[in-house]
Amino acid sequence: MSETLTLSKAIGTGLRRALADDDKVVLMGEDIGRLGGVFRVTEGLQRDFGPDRVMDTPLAEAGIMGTAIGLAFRGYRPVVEIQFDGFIYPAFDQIVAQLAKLHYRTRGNVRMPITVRVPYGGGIGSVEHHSESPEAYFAHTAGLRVVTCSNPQDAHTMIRQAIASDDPVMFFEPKRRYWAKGEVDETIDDSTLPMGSARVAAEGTDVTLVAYGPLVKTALDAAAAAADDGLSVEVVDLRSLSPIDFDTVEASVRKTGRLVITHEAAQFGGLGAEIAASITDRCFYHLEAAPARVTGFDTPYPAAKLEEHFLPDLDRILDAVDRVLGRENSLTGGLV
Amino acid sequence: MSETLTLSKAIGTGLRRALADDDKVVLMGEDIGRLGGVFRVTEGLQRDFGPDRVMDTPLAEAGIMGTAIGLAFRGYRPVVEIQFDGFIYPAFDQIVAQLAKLHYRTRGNVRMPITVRVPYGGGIGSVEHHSESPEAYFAHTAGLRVVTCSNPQDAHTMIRQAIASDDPVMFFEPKRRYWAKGEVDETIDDSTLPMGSARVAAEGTDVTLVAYGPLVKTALDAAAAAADDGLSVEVVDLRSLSPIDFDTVEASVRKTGRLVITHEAAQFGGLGAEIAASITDRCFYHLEAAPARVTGFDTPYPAAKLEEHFLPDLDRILDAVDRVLGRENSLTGGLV
Amino acid sequence: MRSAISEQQSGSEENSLSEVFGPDEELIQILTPFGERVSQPLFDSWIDDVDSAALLALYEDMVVVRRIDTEATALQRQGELGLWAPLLGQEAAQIGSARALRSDDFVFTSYRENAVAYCRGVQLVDLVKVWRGVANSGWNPFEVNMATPAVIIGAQSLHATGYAMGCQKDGVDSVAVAYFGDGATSQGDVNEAMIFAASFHAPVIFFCQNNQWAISEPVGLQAVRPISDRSPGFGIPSLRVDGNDVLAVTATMRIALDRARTGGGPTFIEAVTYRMGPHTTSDDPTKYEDVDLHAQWAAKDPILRLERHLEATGVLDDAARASVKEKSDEVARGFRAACHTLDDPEPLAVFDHVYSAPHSGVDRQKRQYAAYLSYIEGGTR
Amino acid sequence: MRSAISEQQSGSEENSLSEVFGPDEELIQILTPFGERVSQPLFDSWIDDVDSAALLALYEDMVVVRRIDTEATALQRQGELGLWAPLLGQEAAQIGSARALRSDDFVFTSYRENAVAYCRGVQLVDLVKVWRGVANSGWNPFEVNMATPAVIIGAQSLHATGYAMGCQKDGVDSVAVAYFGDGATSQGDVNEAMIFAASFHAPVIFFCQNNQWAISEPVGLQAVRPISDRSPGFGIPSLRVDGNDVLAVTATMRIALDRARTGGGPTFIEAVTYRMGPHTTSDDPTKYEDVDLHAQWAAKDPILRLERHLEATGVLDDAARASVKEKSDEVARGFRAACHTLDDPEPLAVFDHVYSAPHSGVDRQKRQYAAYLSYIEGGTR
Ligand SMILES: Cc1ncc(C[n+]2csc(CCOP(=O)(O)OP(=O)(O)O)c2C)c(N)n1
Ligand SMILES: Cc1ncc(C[n+]2csc(CCOP(=O)(O)OP(=O)(O)O)c2C)c(N)n1
Ligand SMILES: [Mg+2]
Ligand SMILES: [Mg+2]
Repeated sequence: MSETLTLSKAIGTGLRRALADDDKVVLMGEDIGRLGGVFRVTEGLQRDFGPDRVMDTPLAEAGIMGTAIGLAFRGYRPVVEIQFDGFIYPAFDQIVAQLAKLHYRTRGNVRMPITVRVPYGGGIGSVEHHSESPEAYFAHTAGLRVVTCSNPQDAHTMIRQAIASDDPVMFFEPKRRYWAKGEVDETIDDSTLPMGSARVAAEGTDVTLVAYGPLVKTALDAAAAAADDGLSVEVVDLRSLSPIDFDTVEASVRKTGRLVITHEAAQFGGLGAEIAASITDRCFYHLEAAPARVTGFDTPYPAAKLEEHFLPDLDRILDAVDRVLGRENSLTGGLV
Repeated sequence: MSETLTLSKAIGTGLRRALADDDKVVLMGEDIGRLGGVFRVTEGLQRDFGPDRVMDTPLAEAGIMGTAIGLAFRGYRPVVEIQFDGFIYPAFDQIVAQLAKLHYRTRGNVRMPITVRVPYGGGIGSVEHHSESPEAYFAHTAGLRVVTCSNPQDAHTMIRQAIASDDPVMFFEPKRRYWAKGEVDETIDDSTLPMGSARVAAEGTDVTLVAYGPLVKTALDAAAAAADDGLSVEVVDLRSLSPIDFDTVEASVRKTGRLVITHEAAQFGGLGAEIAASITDRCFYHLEAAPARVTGFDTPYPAAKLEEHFLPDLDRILDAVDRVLGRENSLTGGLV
Repeated sequence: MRSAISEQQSGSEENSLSEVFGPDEELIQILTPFGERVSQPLFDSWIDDVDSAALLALYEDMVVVRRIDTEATALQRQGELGLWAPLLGQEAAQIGSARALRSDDFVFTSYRENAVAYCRGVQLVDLVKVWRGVANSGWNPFEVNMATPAVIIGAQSLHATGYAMGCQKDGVDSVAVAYFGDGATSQGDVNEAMIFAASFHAPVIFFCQNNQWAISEPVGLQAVRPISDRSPGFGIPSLRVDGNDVLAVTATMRIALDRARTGGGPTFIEAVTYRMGPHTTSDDPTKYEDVDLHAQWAAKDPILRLERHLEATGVLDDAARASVKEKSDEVARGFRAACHTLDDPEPLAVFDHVYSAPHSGVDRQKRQYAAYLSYIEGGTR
Repeated sequence: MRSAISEQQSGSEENSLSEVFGPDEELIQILTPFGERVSQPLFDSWIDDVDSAALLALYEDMVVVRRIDTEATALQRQGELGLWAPLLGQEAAQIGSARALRSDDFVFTSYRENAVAYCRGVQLVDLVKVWRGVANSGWNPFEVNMATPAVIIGAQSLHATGYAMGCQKDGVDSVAVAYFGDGATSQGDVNEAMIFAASFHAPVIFFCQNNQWAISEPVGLQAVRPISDRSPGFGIPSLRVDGNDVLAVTATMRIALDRARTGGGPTFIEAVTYRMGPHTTSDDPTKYEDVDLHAQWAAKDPILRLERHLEATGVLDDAARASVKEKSDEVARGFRAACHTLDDPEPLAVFDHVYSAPHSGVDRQKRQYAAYLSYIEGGTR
């Protein structure tokens, strides 16, 4: 029933299924045809479904988004690939002012079942604009659903759910985990797994560690390392970034009393702030310490040789775990 | 020494001074010349400084931003007017991927002393795209400074500081306060008033109420109303949204133990979250209650007849004040 | 010497358009400002059927939409509407093009295309919902095959192109039309739309109303060459038509529609016209408009010239005139009355339709705001 | 019949360009693939001074930059660079255009213009900083009057236009040049750049290297007409030149520069060339490139034809050949050595230059991360 796939392949099989199941599904993007995309996610799809269903487009992101919207008006369900996170900004207006608002503007008359696939995040040693984490911009934009996956099974299930959604979905793909392998059961019924729900990826009792996308693996590693230290860290994989499944996070924090959040995006105005603020609001009296955020810095994404510093890693996460536990940490400087 | 000016006129005189003082200052935008801008902020400036200094541009926001960047490369200090908040998104790529990053990219070799003036916020009964509060997008973008003014004196001083800044400054103008009058002393030395500092607009001891831009007036009204109720509310006018002067907010919250934040932008992922999270982090043990946010809803900006609901007002702010004070409020439903 | 009709489509396609050349700045014109109907061999066949009755119908349309404009402006002055964007002077461009469409064509416009909306069958009451502030848009696009206006300049040009790509995939001969202004042609979106349309050979018509102004900016700031000169370089033939001549507009639109329906791909039409009124009711053109220029264009008024023609040909007699007047009075009355029937939306409507399915964030806010409203109404605070 | 040189600039300006017409698809060519230097009456005068010595210098440049390319590709394969974007095949387009510039002109490019950078005097070590990952850009733009590459396709075209507007305001005759690819022409930014350049009559040159590919996408997907057909519609004359012919490129660039310096405004040059290598070292063209097409273009190699010419004219004798070889060996050696001297940046450099003045947010993070680093180094965690 299940097979071992890389995360990228798991998305590819999801796209293939969607193309096969519904002839209103069309794929659009730069180099997604013959080349199969720069990450090969769409490999073989143009060959099998033809250039009418899997369309290489001119090199213009606003053009891609805007024509996708027109296709949605005509009853299509476009799945747009943005080649890299940093190339989404030319499409920002079409996404924020049109895609996100059309359903609201028309009081529900016009649906925008468009999925925007965005390989995102750093850790691949690339040059500028190839390692961005722009999810907060979109999560702050009403009318969009924003999701991200951390493993092949979710990747496969969620891409199908995203395409099935009648609302626009920003689908963020953790590019540095494209090659991570895992079991994928393609028969899992999508509808039983709401795309908007978080997942407790590891249970624990001392600290809640919230992560998503590429950092879920790092968070799980941190939890394992903490276990060696005798600490029990519960890892919550958000999956959905708009809405956020606060119920799941809240339940965990009510249990642990402590919250650490990690993401690659800049801290200032990032989703970590929303999670900290919302959870503080929901269970202030259960919190033993201020929520801690372990994030990218409030700088542009740095040169490749500096990204190990910019990106949250196991040590920085564990330092924050120590901090919310009132243990010695980098801020107390060992002088707790 | 000082004269009574509307907020829009206070910005206009600031622009005039900047044009007179430095011939590298140029103004660019749609309809800013003969018409003087749709809000008449630049009225008379093209007449007095000529079309080479005050330039009507083609109708293309990316074009305006991109050519402003080129002018800055050539040593100019462009001041760009975006006609309305909702029209800034076509320029998003040039702002986020170029303007914000050029100084970092070039390790300080290329400075971008560009001011982007954006009339923002609602309350003027307008149609879609004319009432947006997009400040969080820019505050989350490293490399930009983001400021907003709430009164004529600040408007005048801050626009001059913004133009004098060697970093790019997003200058958000509270359009529904354009006609608010106040004393403006044009001789105040800009440099003594760092643009990045918050201002305690009203002192108080029970609750800290953080506001910025158009809602400072609402916050002050709320504080006055609360005073009638025997409550002492301290109002902090942030002025700068990146960086945020957390020291000033923290000092206030250490005193009051309670924090309410208000802004027009959507709550989810808005700056209220950052303020709540940062202040919780900085003075967790001084907080008597979870910080409360009174904001626009997580919806697109609604039709004009609904904006009174969308926009935070005195009553909603007072309700949140009650909430952080543990008094009866809409969430306890009177059953405290 | 340049071509009023530029045709640079390469390949085997034979098209009569490429044969037409005319003097620089020449516009396709069939009805002169003096009301004379002149023959244009290349275009006549496209409007053979536009007889007196048809012309009278077009005349009525134009009078009616001008009356709607006047009424709406009055309603705005009386505080019934927050704003209005008059189309005064652009009646021929809009009526001529929109009446050429089939009901299964799909139209994407900006905010000034009230006459297009009228032709599509949009209810007038739906036209003012936005300006009265009771909704973010006025009608269900699928009921009239016309999207509600895009306020972001140029954005709709890409939507039309995508829609046309969809028609092509569906194998139908419906056409998508993008209406936009001269100012819009400076936006990246409009240029990208031409690129996509050309690459995919999409059945889309770019209908640019060059009304000489983008708010206070003259068209010369957006374009140093005629706007219709641009699309040929993208591989899209263009037609530059007298936008105040309802017959010429009809002919060019029919040509473009025929091209699109028969696999000929996109066409660009520049309808050269003039915005006789302010940009919107809150604009003050005296700040920037030259009075002489205004007067020049007033002489080319689209309704006036058709009136002259219909008078000269004896079609517009007293009875016809009365009937047109009655119709426009009736429409105006209905318009005004309908405007007053528009109720303010319910407070909680602010939360509706953000998503098509539940969203825990918005749903929670809605519950909390409902609680707040009833708490406030309880009078406690 | 269409014009290899399109000139639609209206008004009084007399310009010889408008007189030149040639057969469809014809390119301006002076040096044939067989190495023959042919006379082109309209262009010859612009390259009268390009004698044997000058040609040999251009040849050396081209050989050297090809050698740099090979060396960089090798360095990438050896793990010394993370990536490299070869210009293989585009040497004539880049050398011919860049050598025509004055030092006070200012150049804005994309990532593939290594030969342009070489001509501007960029240190080779600075060229690879980005690809080695030690910095987000390699040099101080003001030292060589060349901005560091824009990775966002097309963005730099607007920067060049703005810079040119600045030159104009300053009353100097410096020129700004935007280099970009065929793919870039689909971006809104490039189209808006043409609009701004035309409106402000800015002294900017749009130099498009049409190398037939945007990664895997053939140019036919971006443009159904020659790319040089576009700018005339915007009011910007264009020149379509054989991009593998260093002499023709030199001539057209000089014409454009002269126009710009003398108040003639912007010019668009399409240099038709071919990307003989992969898009970058991580690309695999076998997935999409037709071998025959590749072979056709190999026959038009820009270095080969100049070599043939120089051999035929007796300029490239054994001594000259040896000298060119020596030079390129030396450059390659220096390049490789310099590459190894590049140290990794200090950790805290991640916080530097986000702003030019203190910023309480970033400054605090820097302090905290410094504390973290010393805490970690203390080995406690
Ligand atoms: C992206 C964007 N920028 C600016 C505006 C503000 N604006 C509204 S109408 C207008 C002028 C449009 O001119 P044109 O395209 O010629 O259409 P017209 O008003 O003449 O019908 C401007 C600048 C806008 N709506 N959208
Ligand atoms: C806005 C943007 N979208 C996509 C990309 C990804 N990308 C990098 S190079 C390239 C192709 C560029 O083609 P062209 O402009 O012809 O330049 P060439 O590579 O041929 O020199 C693409 C799509 C990008 N860098 N920026
Ligand atoms: Mg106009
Ligand atoms: Mg290319």
